[in-house]
Amino acid sequence: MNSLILQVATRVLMPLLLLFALFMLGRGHNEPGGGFVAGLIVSAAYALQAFAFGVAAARRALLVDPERLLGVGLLVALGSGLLASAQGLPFLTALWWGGLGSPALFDVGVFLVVIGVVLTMTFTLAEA
Amino acid sequence: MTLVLPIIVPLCTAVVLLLAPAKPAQQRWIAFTGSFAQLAAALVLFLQVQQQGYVVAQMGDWPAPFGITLVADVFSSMLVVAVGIVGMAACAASFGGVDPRREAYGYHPLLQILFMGVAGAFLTGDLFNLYVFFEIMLMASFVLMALHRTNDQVAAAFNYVTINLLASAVFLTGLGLLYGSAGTLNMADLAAVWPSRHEPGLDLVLAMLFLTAFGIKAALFPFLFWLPASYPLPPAPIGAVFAGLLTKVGIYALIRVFSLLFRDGSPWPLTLLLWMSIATMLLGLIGALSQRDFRRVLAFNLIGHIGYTTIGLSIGTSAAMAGSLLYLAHHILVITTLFFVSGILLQLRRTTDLAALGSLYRDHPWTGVIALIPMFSLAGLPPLSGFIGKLAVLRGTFGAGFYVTGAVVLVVGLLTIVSIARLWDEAFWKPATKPAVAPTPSRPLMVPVVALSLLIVGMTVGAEPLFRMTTRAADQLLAPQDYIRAVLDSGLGRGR
Amino acid sequence: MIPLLVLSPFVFALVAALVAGRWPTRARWLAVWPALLAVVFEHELRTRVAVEGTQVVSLAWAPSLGLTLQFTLDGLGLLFALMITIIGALIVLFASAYLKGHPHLARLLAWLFVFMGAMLGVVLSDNLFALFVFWELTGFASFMLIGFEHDTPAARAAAMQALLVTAAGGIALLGGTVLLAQITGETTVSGVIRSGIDVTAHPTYLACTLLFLLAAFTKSAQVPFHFWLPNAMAAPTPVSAYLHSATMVKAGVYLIARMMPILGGTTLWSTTLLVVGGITMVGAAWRSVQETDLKRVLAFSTVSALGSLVLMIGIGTPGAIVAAVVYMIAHAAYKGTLFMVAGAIDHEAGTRDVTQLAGLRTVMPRTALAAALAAASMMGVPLFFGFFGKELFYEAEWQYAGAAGLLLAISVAANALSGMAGLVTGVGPFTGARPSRFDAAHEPAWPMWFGPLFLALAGVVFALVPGIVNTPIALAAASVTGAFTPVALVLWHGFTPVLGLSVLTLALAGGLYTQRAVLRKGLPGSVGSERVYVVTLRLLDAVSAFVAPALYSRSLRSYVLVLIVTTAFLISSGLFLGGGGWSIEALTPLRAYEMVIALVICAGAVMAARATSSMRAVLALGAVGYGVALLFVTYGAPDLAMTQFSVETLTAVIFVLVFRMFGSFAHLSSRLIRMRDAIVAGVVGVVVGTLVLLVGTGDGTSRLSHYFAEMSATVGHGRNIVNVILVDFRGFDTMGEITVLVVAAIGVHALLRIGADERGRP
Amino acid sequence: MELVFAIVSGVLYATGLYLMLRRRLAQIIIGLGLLSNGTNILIFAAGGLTRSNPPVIPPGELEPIAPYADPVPQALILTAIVIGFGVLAFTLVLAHRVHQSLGSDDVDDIRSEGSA
Repeated sequence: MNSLILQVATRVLMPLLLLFALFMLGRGHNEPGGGFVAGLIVSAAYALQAFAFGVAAARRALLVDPERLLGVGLLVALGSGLLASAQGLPFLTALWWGGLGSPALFDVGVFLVVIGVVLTMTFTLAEA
Repeated sequence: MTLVLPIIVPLCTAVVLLLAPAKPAQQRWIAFTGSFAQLAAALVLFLQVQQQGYVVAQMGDWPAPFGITLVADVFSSMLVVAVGIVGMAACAASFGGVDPRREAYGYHPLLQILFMGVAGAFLTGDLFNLYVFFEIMLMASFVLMALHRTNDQVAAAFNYVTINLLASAVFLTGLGLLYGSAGTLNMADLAAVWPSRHEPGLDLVLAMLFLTAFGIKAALFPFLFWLPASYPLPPAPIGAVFAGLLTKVGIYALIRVFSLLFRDGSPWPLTLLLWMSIATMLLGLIGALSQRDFRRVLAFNLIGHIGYTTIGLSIGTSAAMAGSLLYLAHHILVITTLFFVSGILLQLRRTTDLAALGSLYRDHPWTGVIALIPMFSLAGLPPLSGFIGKLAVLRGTFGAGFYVTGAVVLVVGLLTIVSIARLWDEAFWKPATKPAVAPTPSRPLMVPVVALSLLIVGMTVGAEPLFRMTTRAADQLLAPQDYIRAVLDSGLGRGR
Repeated sequence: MIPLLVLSPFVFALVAALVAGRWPTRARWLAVWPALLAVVFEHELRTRVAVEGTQVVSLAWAPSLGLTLQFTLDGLGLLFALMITIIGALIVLFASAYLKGHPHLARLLAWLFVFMGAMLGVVLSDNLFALFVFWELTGFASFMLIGFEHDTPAARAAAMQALLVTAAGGIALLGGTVLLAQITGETTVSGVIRSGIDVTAHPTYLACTLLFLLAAFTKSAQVPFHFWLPNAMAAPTPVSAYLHSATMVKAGVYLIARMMPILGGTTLWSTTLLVVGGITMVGAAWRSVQETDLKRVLAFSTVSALGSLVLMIGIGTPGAIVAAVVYMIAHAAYKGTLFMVAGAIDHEAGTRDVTQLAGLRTVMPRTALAAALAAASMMGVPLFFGFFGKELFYEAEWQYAGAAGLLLAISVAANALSGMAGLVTGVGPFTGARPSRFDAAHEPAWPMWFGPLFLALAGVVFALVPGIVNTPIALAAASVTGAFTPVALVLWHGFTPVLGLSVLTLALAGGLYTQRAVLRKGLPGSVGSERVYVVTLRLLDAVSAFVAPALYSRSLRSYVLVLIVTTAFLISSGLFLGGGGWSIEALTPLRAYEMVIALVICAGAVMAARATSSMRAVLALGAVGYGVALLFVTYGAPDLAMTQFSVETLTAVIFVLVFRMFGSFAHLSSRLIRMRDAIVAGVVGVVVGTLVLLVGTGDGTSRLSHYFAEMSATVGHGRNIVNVILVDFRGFDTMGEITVLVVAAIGVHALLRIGADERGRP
Repeated sequence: MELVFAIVSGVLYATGLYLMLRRRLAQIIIGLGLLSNGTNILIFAAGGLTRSNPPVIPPGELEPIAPYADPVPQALILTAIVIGFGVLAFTLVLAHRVHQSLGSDDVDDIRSEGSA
């Protein structure tokens, strides 16, 4: 699959996809979108990278181990819930600071987990 | 806050384990500490429930039928404590050594997530959330079971996964139809609106769907075949956790859903459940007789005794229900302990095949005497906890006039004695053909066995408070109005 | 105080295990404790037991279940307790010498103490469930003791047999006690009697009585459950002497006596006891003379004696009860002696074959004396306590209105055979010329002859000074009959017909003894019930071997099939039995492009089902998934559609990555099977479709949705309600969902990596 | 339209179960995929069908414009889809492992030890 076209296309598409993903993540609370879909888009970008340049290159481009993202994502989601607990409110109670709220943080956690999950699966599968 | 702790403590532990370096010693200590914390949280919750009757919490602070409610009554808090105990035992046993590859690829976090799923299933008051926790628990068990070396183990795991996914599909089908018809997912709310929606036909269909979905998880006849094929295979601590906890989640869900939703409808589902229980008891124990592997004998005994724990629901009197719940508590402890005993056998002889076992009483008399406790407690030998449970079940069945059922309970008790006595004979008495591999059982395996055996003795001595507790649990289950009120009237939450 | 004493042997079991394990030579000192207990019980019997009254002390255990450790001190219980402790002390003494140097002496003694505690519990418990607890414990201790020499298959088989037969009885007892508690609302024997409820009139009386009798008959080795007892002789001799002759086997008799005031007095009761007891008495006596092994001869004669006891309680007159008590005391003394003697002989001469043994009196004089005294008591020679037993027995039968003649005839026959057994075991080995192979034999250490001699002499002393046993006997009988009648045993009461019968018995016994060789070759009298036991177990095993594999080792699809068919059946039963009560409401109008989407989905599904290549199946599945996503779009679910699209794509990618490793889909199953599966699956499809139609015709909005719509923007700070549900209202679900995802990823990673590691290894 | 949904979910259940009764590992998994699509459709239909606005509140409004679709089944199905994906992916890889270790993709070759 190491075709030149794919490689060029990937170089062009990568930043676009990542930006689009951030856009989806950001607007998810008000319009269709959200952490899950955003995570899938990021994953798609890196999966593309893996097809174009090989899994090793994609892993390098990701900067972190996808397996590590599993723990980090869970931690972020869990932490967003525990913030309320720290204030004596029930677990997962939403806290708002202006327009930013812990549900958004929770969505970021989902986003990270999805990236971790999908990339862990695809990278390992592609390497097998 | 205490209510959510038994669920998120293991999740936190799992997260820490995922992020911490994969050094075995460190992972074991983190996991052990986490399980200890979960047990502590469970005990605190248990004491709270003892004082208050019900403990209710609204996740996200949304009021009851809208957000997700966690609720603990005596029954569920008792089971959550069992999760903590089994979890601690399993984590302690891991110090005795885990297959290194399994440990490197997520053994500890998976186990913690399994505990989270089980505890969540016991504590949630929302039917869809129950499905989610089922899936957490199942997924973790799938992976733990699939991380095997030998081919037939991997293959057995595939069968296990397929059957359980079918069960999930059935559950989800029921769930979808239920939401469509009642428009709510909170179990207390469902119970509250139940009488006002007269759809006897649909109710019966739903009852059957839930009976099937939970019956598969509980390994009731005719859905029991996945269990003896899969439980004997994983290493002892995992087997112990599976045997001790997973089927109990199915039983719990059956009891919870049927005590809330289908009480006043057609008696047919409960009659059916009674016959399924009877068939389960008989088939399980008859099946056990011809088994030639220590753990498979246990697996069949496990199945047979599941029947004891479901007849209370189908009879529906306080005494019968209390008896079944008492038996349930006993059964969790005993079957867990026995799977750990099988681990000791594996360590000493590298096998659980009865033909190759023997001489354990001669070579390890104290281990033998300790093993006598869970073995003959399972067999219902007085004064051990199994006898207390059997007596409670019998008084319940006879008391309600279910003489045939009582007779089956008695016969099954006899068959259990046959099966366990043979187990003792083959593994402990018979002269061994092969010499021992290890001179003594390692301490990380002995400690849980001894501790759990002491707990069994404790259940024997403390039969009175235990029975009072299960009676209270049964009375709570049989009078769901209090549960409904506790959930729906608890704290108004935000937005009101 | 008393409960603690009753339970003390359990503690002593631990002491015994430690003491005898560390200092085996001091083990004999353990006998002191039961001896002290005997003194206490003797004292209780003399002082605290009023003529009729009972003292009850209680220790709560699980009163809500009706289970308390509640003890009765009455004549019957205390008499048994005395026998248990006195013989127990002697047996501990005997065993410590008999098994001197045995590596597992400590274990044996420990289990003996467990047994002793259990047995005391049986005879002193007032609470029915506590009685059962101790009852089962005696059986379990017996199991551990018979299997003591567990390297020999015979011992293990015998232990198993004894356990299973008595456990069957135990289960019956449990059923019986629960039923009885059910009928009367009481959980103690005294309470049931006090309640005055006529149990015999209750509809479940028959079941209740049969259960109790079954328990008693198995424990006391009555025909047809007798076979386990002779086989139990595989146990070391002290065990046989203690459990299987003097005490445990009498627990059944005890139970019958105990329950007589409650369950007795009916034709069912007495007829059953008379028939079973009579058959057992005669049959076992006949079998005893055919055996040549000392212990087996004694075992069968024990069975016969137990039959006599059951028979006497069946007669049930006050005289018969007194006779039973006397007979039981005598039997415990002489049979305990003879068993210990058998053990001593085995120990010294190295054989138990009565056709070999002879002339040992010169080398083992004290043992011989004990044996001779015991044999005389067993035969019923005047001046020995056994004589009283037989006399009273005949007397009671003589006065029994029903079938006295028949009873007397079989009793004389059985007693004559038993007398002969006494000669065979107590006299034969010591008389005659001593073969040279026994030259090395000598008197064993004192603990081994002290016990037998003590018991044998007791049989003489009781006979000569009956005054010391009169009151205990009367008290014991009073516990059964409910009324105290003084007992005055006298050695000589003139020439009566009964005396004639005694003489006849003696003469017959002597005569038979001279013909013993002929008798041994005589008709085999075995009753086939052991075959029944064996066949039953084999049958169970066969059923199990047939059933079990079907439960776990069939192919996956057969289980899936069972599951689907059952589920479909159950749901359909719901549909039919539910009796309707639902309606199909107004349908949403149909649109053409939705029809097209639906057609695509259906076509894709059918194509996936029929696909013969994996790629085609994946494509078909993808088409289904995209179709479903389109449906979501048309029904106002953009988030859902978006997720469905992306998940479907991702699934397809993973399928492709994995499926490169699979081959073609050529059909494996036959056309017929495919047809069958298609029909089954089709039925489910129709049922599900019907359900959707029946449920899915509501108005489409629920209470929940209104609340969410109201709260989403104002409190949830989000305008996409679905997303607010996911991250806020039901964020807990999402937390679980991502946990599942993480686990799945760990699983995929681990499976592939472990697989790769394994292939990487040499 | 409910009729069409009924037929679609019925067909998905039927084909899914039919495939789960086959002997090829891959077929069983495809069957699982169809079945989970079937349950999702069933939940969707059972929750009540309305051809209406998405449950999104327009900017500036406080509530969605009626009639809007019930968001609850949508959220449930979303969760179910994602869980189903995780499970399916794992099962697929597990099947691959079974295939590798058995050297066959016929489930009839999977038998518990101790069977004839």
